[in-house]
Amino acid sequence: MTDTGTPPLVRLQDLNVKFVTRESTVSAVNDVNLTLKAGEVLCIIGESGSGKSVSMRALMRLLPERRARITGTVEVDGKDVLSLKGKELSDLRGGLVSMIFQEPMTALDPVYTVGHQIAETVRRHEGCTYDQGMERALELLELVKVPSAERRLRAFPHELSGGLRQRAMIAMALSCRPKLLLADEPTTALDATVQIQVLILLRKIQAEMGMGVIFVTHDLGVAAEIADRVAVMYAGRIVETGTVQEVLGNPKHPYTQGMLSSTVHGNMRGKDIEAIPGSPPDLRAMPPGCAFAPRCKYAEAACTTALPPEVIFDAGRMARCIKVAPDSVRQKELVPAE
Amino acid sequence: MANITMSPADAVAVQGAPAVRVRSYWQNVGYRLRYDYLTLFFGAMVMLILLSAVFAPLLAPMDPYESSLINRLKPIGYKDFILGTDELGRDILSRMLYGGRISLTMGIMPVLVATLVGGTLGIVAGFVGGRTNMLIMRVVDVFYAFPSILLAVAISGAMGGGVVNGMLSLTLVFIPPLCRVAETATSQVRNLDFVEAARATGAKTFSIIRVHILGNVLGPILVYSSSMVSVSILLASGLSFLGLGVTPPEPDWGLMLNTLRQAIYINPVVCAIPGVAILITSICFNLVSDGLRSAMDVRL
Amino acid sequence: ALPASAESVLRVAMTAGDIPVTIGQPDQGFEGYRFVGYNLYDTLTLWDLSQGETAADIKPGLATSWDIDPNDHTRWIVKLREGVKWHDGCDFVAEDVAWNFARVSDDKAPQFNAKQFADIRNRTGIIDKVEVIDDHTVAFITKQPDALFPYQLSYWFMISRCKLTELGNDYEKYAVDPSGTGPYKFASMVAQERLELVKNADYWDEKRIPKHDRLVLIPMPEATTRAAALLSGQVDFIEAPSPDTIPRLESSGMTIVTAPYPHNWSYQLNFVDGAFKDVKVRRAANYALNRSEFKALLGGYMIEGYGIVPPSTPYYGKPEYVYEYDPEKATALLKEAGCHPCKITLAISTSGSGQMQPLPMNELVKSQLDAVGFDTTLDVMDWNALLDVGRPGREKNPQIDGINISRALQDPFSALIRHVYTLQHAPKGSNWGHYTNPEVDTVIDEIYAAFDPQVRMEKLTKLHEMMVDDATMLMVAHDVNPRAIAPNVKGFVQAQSWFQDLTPIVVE
Amino acid sequence: MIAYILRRLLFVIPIALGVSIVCFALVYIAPGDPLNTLLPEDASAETIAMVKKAYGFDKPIPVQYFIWLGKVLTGDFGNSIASGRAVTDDLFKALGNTILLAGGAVVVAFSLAFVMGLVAGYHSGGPVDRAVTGIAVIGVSIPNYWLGIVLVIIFAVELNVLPATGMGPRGSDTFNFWEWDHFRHLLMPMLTLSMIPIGIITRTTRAAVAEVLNQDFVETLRAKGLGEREILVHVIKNALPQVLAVMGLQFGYLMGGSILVETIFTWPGTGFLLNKAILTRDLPVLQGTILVLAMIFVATNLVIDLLQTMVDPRLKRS
Amino acid sequence: MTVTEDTRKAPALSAVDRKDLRDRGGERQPMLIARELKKHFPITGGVFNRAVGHVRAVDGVSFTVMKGETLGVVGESGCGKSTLARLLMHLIEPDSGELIFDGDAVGEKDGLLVRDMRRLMQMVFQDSYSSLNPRMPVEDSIAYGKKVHGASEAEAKAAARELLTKVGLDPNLFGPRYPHELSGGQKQRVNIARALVLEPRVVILDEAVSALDKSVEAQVLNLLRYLKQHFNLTYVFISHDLNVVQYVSDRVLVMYLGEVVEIGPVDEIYENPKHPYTQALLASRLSMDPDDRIEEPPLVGDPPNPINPPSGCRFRTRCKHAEKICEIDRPILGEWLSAEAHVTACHMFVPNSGHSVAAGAPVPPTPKRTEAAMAGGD
Ligand SMILES: Nc1ncnc2c1ncn2[C@@H]1O[C@H](COP(=O)(O)OP(=O)(O)OP(=O)(O)O)[C@@H](O)[C@H]1O
Ligand SMILES: Nc1ncnc2c1ncn2[C@@H]1O[C@H](COP(=O)(O)OP(=O)(O)OP(=O)(O)O)[C@@H](O)[C@H]1O
Ligand SMILES: [Mg+2]
Ligand SMILES: [Mg+2]
Repeated sequence: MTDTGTPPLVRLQDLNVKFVTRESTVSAVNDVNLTLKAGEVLCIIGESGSGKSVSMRALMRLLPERRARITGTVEVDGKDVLSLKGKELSDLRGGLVSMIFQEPMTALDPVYTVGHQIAETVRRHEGCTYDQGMERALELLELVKVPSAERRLRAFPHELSGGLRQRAMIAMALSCRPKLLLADEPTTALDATVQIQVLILLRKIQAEMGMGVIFVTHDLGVAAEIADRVAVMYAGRIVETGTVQEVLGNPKHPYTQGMLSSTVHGNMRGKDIEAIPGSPPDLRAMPPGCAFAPRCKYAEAACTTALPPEVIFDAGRMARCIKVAPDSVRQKELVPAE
Repeated sequence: MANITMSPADAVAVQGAPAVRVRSYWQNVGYRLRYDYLTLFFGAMVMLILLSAVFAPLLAPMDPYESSLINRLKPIGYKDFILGTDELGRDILSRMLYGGRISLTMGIMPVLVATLVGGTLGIVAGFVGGRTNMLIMRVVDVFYAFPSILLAVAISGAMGGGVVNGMLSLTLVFIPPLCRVAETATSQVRNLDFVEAARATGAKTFSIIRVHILGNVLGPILVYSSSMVSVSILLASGLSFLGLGVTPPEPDWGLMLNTLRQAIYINPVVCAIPGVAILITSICFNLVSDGLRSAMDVRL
Repeated sequence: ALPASAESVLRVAMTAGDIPVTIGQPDQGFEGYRFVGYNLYDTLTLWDLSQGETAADIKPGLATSWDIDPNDHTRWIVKLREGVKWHDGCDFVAEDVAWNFARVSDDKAPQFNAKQFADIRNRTGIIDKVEVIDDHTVAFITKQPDALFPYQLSYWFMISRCKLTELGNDYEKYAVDPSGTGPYKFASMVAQERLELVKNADYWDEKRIPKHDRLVLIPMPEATTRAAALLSGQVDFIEAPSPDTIPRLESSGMTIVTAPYPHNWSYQLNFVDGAFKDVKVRRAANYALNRSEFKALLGGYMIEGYGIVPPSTPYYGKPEYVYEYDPEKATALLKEAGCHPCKITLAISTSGSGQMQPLPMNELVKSQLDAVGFDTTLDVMDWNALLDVGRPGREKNPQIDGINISRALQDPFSALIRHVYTLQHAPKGSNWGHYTNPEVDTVIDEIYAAFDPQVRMEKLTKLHEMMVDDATMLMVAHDVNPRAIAPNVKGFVQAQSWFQDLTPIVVE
Repeated sequence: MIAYILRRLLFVIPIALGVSIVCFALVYIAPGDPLNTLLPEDASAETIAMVKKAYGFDKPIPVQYFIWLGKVLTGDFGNSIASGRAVTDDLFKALGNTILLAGGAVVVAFSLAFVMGLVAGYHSGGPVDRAVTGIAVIGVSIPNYWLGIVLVIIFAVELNVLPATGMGPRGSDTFNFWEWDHFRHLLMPMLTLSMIPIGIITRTTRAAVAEVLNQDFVETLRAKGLGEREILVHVIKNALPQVLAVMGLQFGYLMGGSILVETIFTWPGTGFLLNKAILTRDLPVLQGTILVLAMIFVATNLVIDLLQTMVDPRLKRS
Repeated sequence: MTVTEDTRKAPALSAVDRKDLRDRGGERQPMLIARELKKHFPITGGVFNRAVGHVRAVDGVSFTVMKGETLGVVGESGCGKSTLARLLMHLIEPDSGELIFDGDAVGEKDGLLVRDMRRLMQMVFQDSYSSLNPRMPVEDSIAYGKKVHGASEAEAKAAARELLTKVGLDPNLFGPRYPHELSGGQKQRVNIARALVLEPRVVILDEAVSALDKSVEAQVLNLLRYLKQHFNLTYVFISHDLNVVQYVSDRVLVMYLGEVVEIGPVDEIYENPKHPYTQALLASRLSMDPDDRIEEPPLVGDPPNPINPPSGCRFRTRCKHAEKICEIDRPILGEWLSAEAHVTACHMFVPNSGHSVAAGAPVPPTPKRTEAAMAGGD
């Protein structure tokens, strides 16, 4: 994973996040390695509870300090995020890195107007007056194509439709021209027609501003629509990475394959869907081997004894499965017989 | 139409071992309480206080009514009077123990009755809605428009002193807020899909309330009413203090506080005992109620 | 604070919950009479409160003399004091007396006031009419001959006709602008909090011109509060400190003054329905009480009650029965009466004017009675409810055998007659338990007809002895009315009366 | 918004009517005759009947109610049976004194409790939280009249630094909040009275702040890089509606609930008036006082309701 | 509904019999006919809290559901899908319109009682969490419906356990659990079991799979397919996921702002959508091919306020074909009663409607975007 030349915008090295409570310890993120180049869009795909959101929050150190144990390296634009203190950290948040959340309804403060919330961010990072902040907020709302932006500036979140709220959220995230945008399932709560609008908007703005984007989703279609590269997460681990074409076109990990095959599309009428059986493991008691093994149709004894290594094919193309190791003779078995 | 490849048996096979230990909601509450040492401690205190009241006849070293004027207003530890004596030379410890019976009854009974009455009214109002709700809640609103102490004093003052009147007035004071809590909880639960689903099976109103509503609103109602116990103890003692609650020579903490007040210059420590008892009891009930609240506030 | 030299102020904490009304007959019981009535107003006959050795008696007030018409024992000729001026400057004349009578008797008169009427009716009810003979003489025609009539006049306050007429007979206005002939003049009032009076330098009785400039009366019903207020220097003079606070007050240098006075903490008994209709049981109860324990309970601040009136009363006499503590005798009497255990119910109150320490005292009574073979139930109620039991008489509550309402015994009628006279059966009068004894009635009739003070005194003494011997009450204690006074307050003499004279007090 | 206010006002009418009925009825369930204290102990039956008539107590109760209501609507609460003074005068003077006392207690309680609750909620779970929660629990558990007595003993009797009773050297009429000599009288009752609200508001604020801090948008605020102080502003504004509601309730309680404390300190307010009216069964005073206090409570709730609507835009209707 | 005890015994596991003894109206009689269903929720306000407006949640919806078929219902959020489902279940009373169940009018004098109808028609809710009683073991939740209709405790329990097996959950393992001890997919299986315990003929699935992960969604969809054949069910399948609807449905109904804009057999709709809204909706589907991205949003703006819907055609504010006529005239859905019909409520498909592209129009001009469309859903 060594990429010479420009340093990566984001580098995660052996990131581990555990939530410790009296009753149990949840291993939410386990040994995650990831890099993101400037201007690149990375999609993290995974089932619910696979640790996508936790990884994103770890990037901004938004996890509850007292309960979350973060280890490993988190570097954004050369800064070691885990060692930042006070002001440095809050300068990073919203300035260098900003974030869009899944539920814009709950992610916006219900008692302040949308305009205020944007202006406040601008003021925080650019030290301007409130009025200048409001002006900028107006520009931003226009940028994200909010109709009648002037009126919406003074609207409260609950007065906006889901799509508009999410656009306001995006405007807020963009307010200080971040280098890195984190988007945690920003379109999941939206209607199909609105979702595509937002996706296209995000893509356009990303291209214009040259931001790096990490985009979390569990919808392969969304990834196909927006991603440059894809990382697939399962039970707190990244099990496969690659460009979007590679991963969606030629999935290597059995889990990725299962995801693809269980996604419904039109021409499957009357046939059963090839669903992945079972459900994900309990993160409080992780199995020692491959976490996917109990649901994997290729699983064998070796899978459950030790953690499979990261098998690296090219720069940025990885799969964590013993069956895809280049030296493995059993590799062709991976293509299941029709 | 015959290509069913997956039989349900397959699905069972892959569901695997249970992911979590099976615990019911109440077991869960119990589990959380088990580790809440503060609550456990104060719970034990409450038990102790209750038991000492229940077994007062066995525990009390002396007759709480027997006076002896030679021994009036003696300090703590005088002769056999562990906590000293009152203005008639009666043993304070014995009176405190017996007094607990009345004070705690005055604290707990009104809340209990109000929980039953107010809870029922609230659940009915919340579930049935419409006109019934209007009728019940408007009446409740009227009583709610009186600050509780004002209402308690006004009713007690109107009906005259006595334990029964005192309890009656406190009950009336607690019915409206409990009714409101029950109504709010019920109308929240009522809108959840599982109640809709129950209606969709054609179930009758009463059956739905009994099976689906009750179990879900009991928690909040109980938490609220447990927090009312200490309020009730305080109000009851206040009434007795004003001469509206318990009548002498019955030992009651509030009343003892009132009568001992005259002697505060002679023996201030002894005069403080009933006050301290009220304070401690109230604190215990409050903290237990808090513990219960946080134990029951489990997001499932 | 004001400079010390400016004026001397006496601040008094009363036990009342509010300022007594200032429109003539005060409310708040005799405390109202004590602090507002006799300070702002005068009565025709006044109480002589200048000494504390013997029980106070009446003396000339606005009337200088009163004489029964020798030919007509229902006609009293009363000479009025001359040269007396109302606080508003008008002269006091005979017409004022007639006008004041209409005020409390004639509901057609513009100055009539229902509450005042109710308040004084028991005293003035006997008057049939008032005749103005000249500017300073009036005649009272009573409905029956009444030798005790001059005592009744001592409760009836004269208010200013000039002032009330000027105010359009509006008593609400008059209340904050009253005018009397008393030793103090009204200065200001904050309802419920304080009444300020200033000295009337032109008072007709020069000896009683106040020796301080200003009198501040503060209602303070809580005994502990009064003590605290005195200790923290907020007042100079407090009424009725509770016995348990007295040691503390004394240790802080306060003076405690006491004096016996016509007060009786006792139970009126039911002579018709229950066990007390038997004189043996009544005597047994009286023998059962160890009155020295009550004294201990009250820190010594009482007089043991063996009679209806305190022993210093002129007509106390020498009753045959002296109910010294004798439990054996009590038990024996009960057995003799065939009432053992003897179930009785006593109605008591939690508080109330003159009730001293009602709860502990009643509890003590119960325990002593029970010790000799009674089985006592205390029926505890609030003061109002007890009055409600007291007023209609025993018929309404036959299950009650005794009521604990302490009565004022200021004059012979109040002290003796009303409790035992057949004509005073409740609800018409105060004979709650319907005591009837033809001998007693005869003596009372003689008293009413005895216009010779000597004879009257003999008869009264006889009546009192008869009442004690027949155990017409369960007698417990006489209050000594302790008062606590700050060290800088001098000159107060406590009279043996419900009423007190504050005018000689000097505030240093 | 104006329609909303009007509607809320409209809702108050039936409540007010109900309250007036309750107030009026309350004193009639009472045993004992209201005229008892008015009349001498040995008043005769005819005297009683005559006075009853003079006070209008001989009419049927519903008729009495309507007569009373009619007068009340014109601001006439009748005259006190005991003192003969107009109830309106006494009542509103007492109300002024109570407002002074309750207002003082409110200021003390609200500011102290809000700050303590805020700090505790912000550090929920920590030692500060525990300390504050402890104080709050004591505040709600202590019998405040008892505390009042203890304070008097300490500060008035033993230390002799504060007056034990009353409202000033010359009574309430001349009370001057800004003069130390007067203000001293206010201190102890105010402190005593503020204990319960301190406890309750602290607890509410703490819970509300902790709850708001758990909401998603706080994460957004952190993600925007706002400092803790700026976040606090958001948290306060969000917690405010809840806290306001409780504060309103507490203010109402203070107005009507100071019976014990006012009695202890002989503070000439409504509680004192009420206590006396109960003991002497002074019907007009009792009815008037209870009615006015209940109406103040209703009004307070109304104002708080409107305030909440103003703070929380989600509550704004049509 | 007179059904003897015997006939309601569950069909054998393997036998898939299209003949249902409960059938009354015959095989050709539609299972369900909804006619002009309307539900307007009042919006209150003003001083007297009177209704100041109405949310026209369902505004004259008519359709048929054939026996044994799956009718898919699609539409944007807030277009009235759930309201429609609740209307069908009579969980809320319609303001007007009628419902005919297997030939019997529901809730009318001489028709089918609502209570009886509820035995024959059941519903699965979207929110798998709130649709189970959190204080009840799931098997009791399932058994409850049975008990309501008079079964004994043991019978009900047995039925519940049998159904748990049928939805793929081991009754010993899962029966005594509480909802919070189940995953989303498992909970939804329980919900389905609960709906089936009364042996209904029709099941309404309101977004029954929307909240699930893709892999779980696939499991549940398979289960639904299996159950449908096993129990001879008719489904009304509500979803906003067009792919899923295409997968499960025989016919599809498209809703917009409380109205039906298009209805027809699934292949017809997906291959040849007529209504501009249906077209836009279908065009918004994401493809799985990263090289085939959508560059222009097929539809802009949000749906208008349902309190004050646009006059005429409700879609006209966002429609690129909107013309004067669309503002004046409300387009009528055509002959909707037959199973094969593919009809749409759009002026462009009504000959001589006045729309320029309708058959019989003088000159067919090129479609133009209107101002309204640009402004979005203000
Ligand atoms: N604050 C926390 N305390 C304890 N456990 C947590 C906390 N936050 C998350 N987790 C656990 O960490 C795991 C990963 O959660 P995460 O939110 O990252 O999942 P996700 O992939 O984002 O899922 P979704 O698609 O549902 O958003 C979950 O099992 C979750 O229960
Ligand atoms: N009880 C109600 N009172 C008032 N309005 C309601 C009520 N229920 C639904 N609505 C409104 O009716 C409209 C349709 O709601 P409905 O829930 O049927 O939509 P939906 O299509 O199911 O949406 P979603 O896809 O979000 O579930 C919405 O505008 C909603 O706000
Ligand atoms: Mg997530
Ligand atoms: Mg819906």
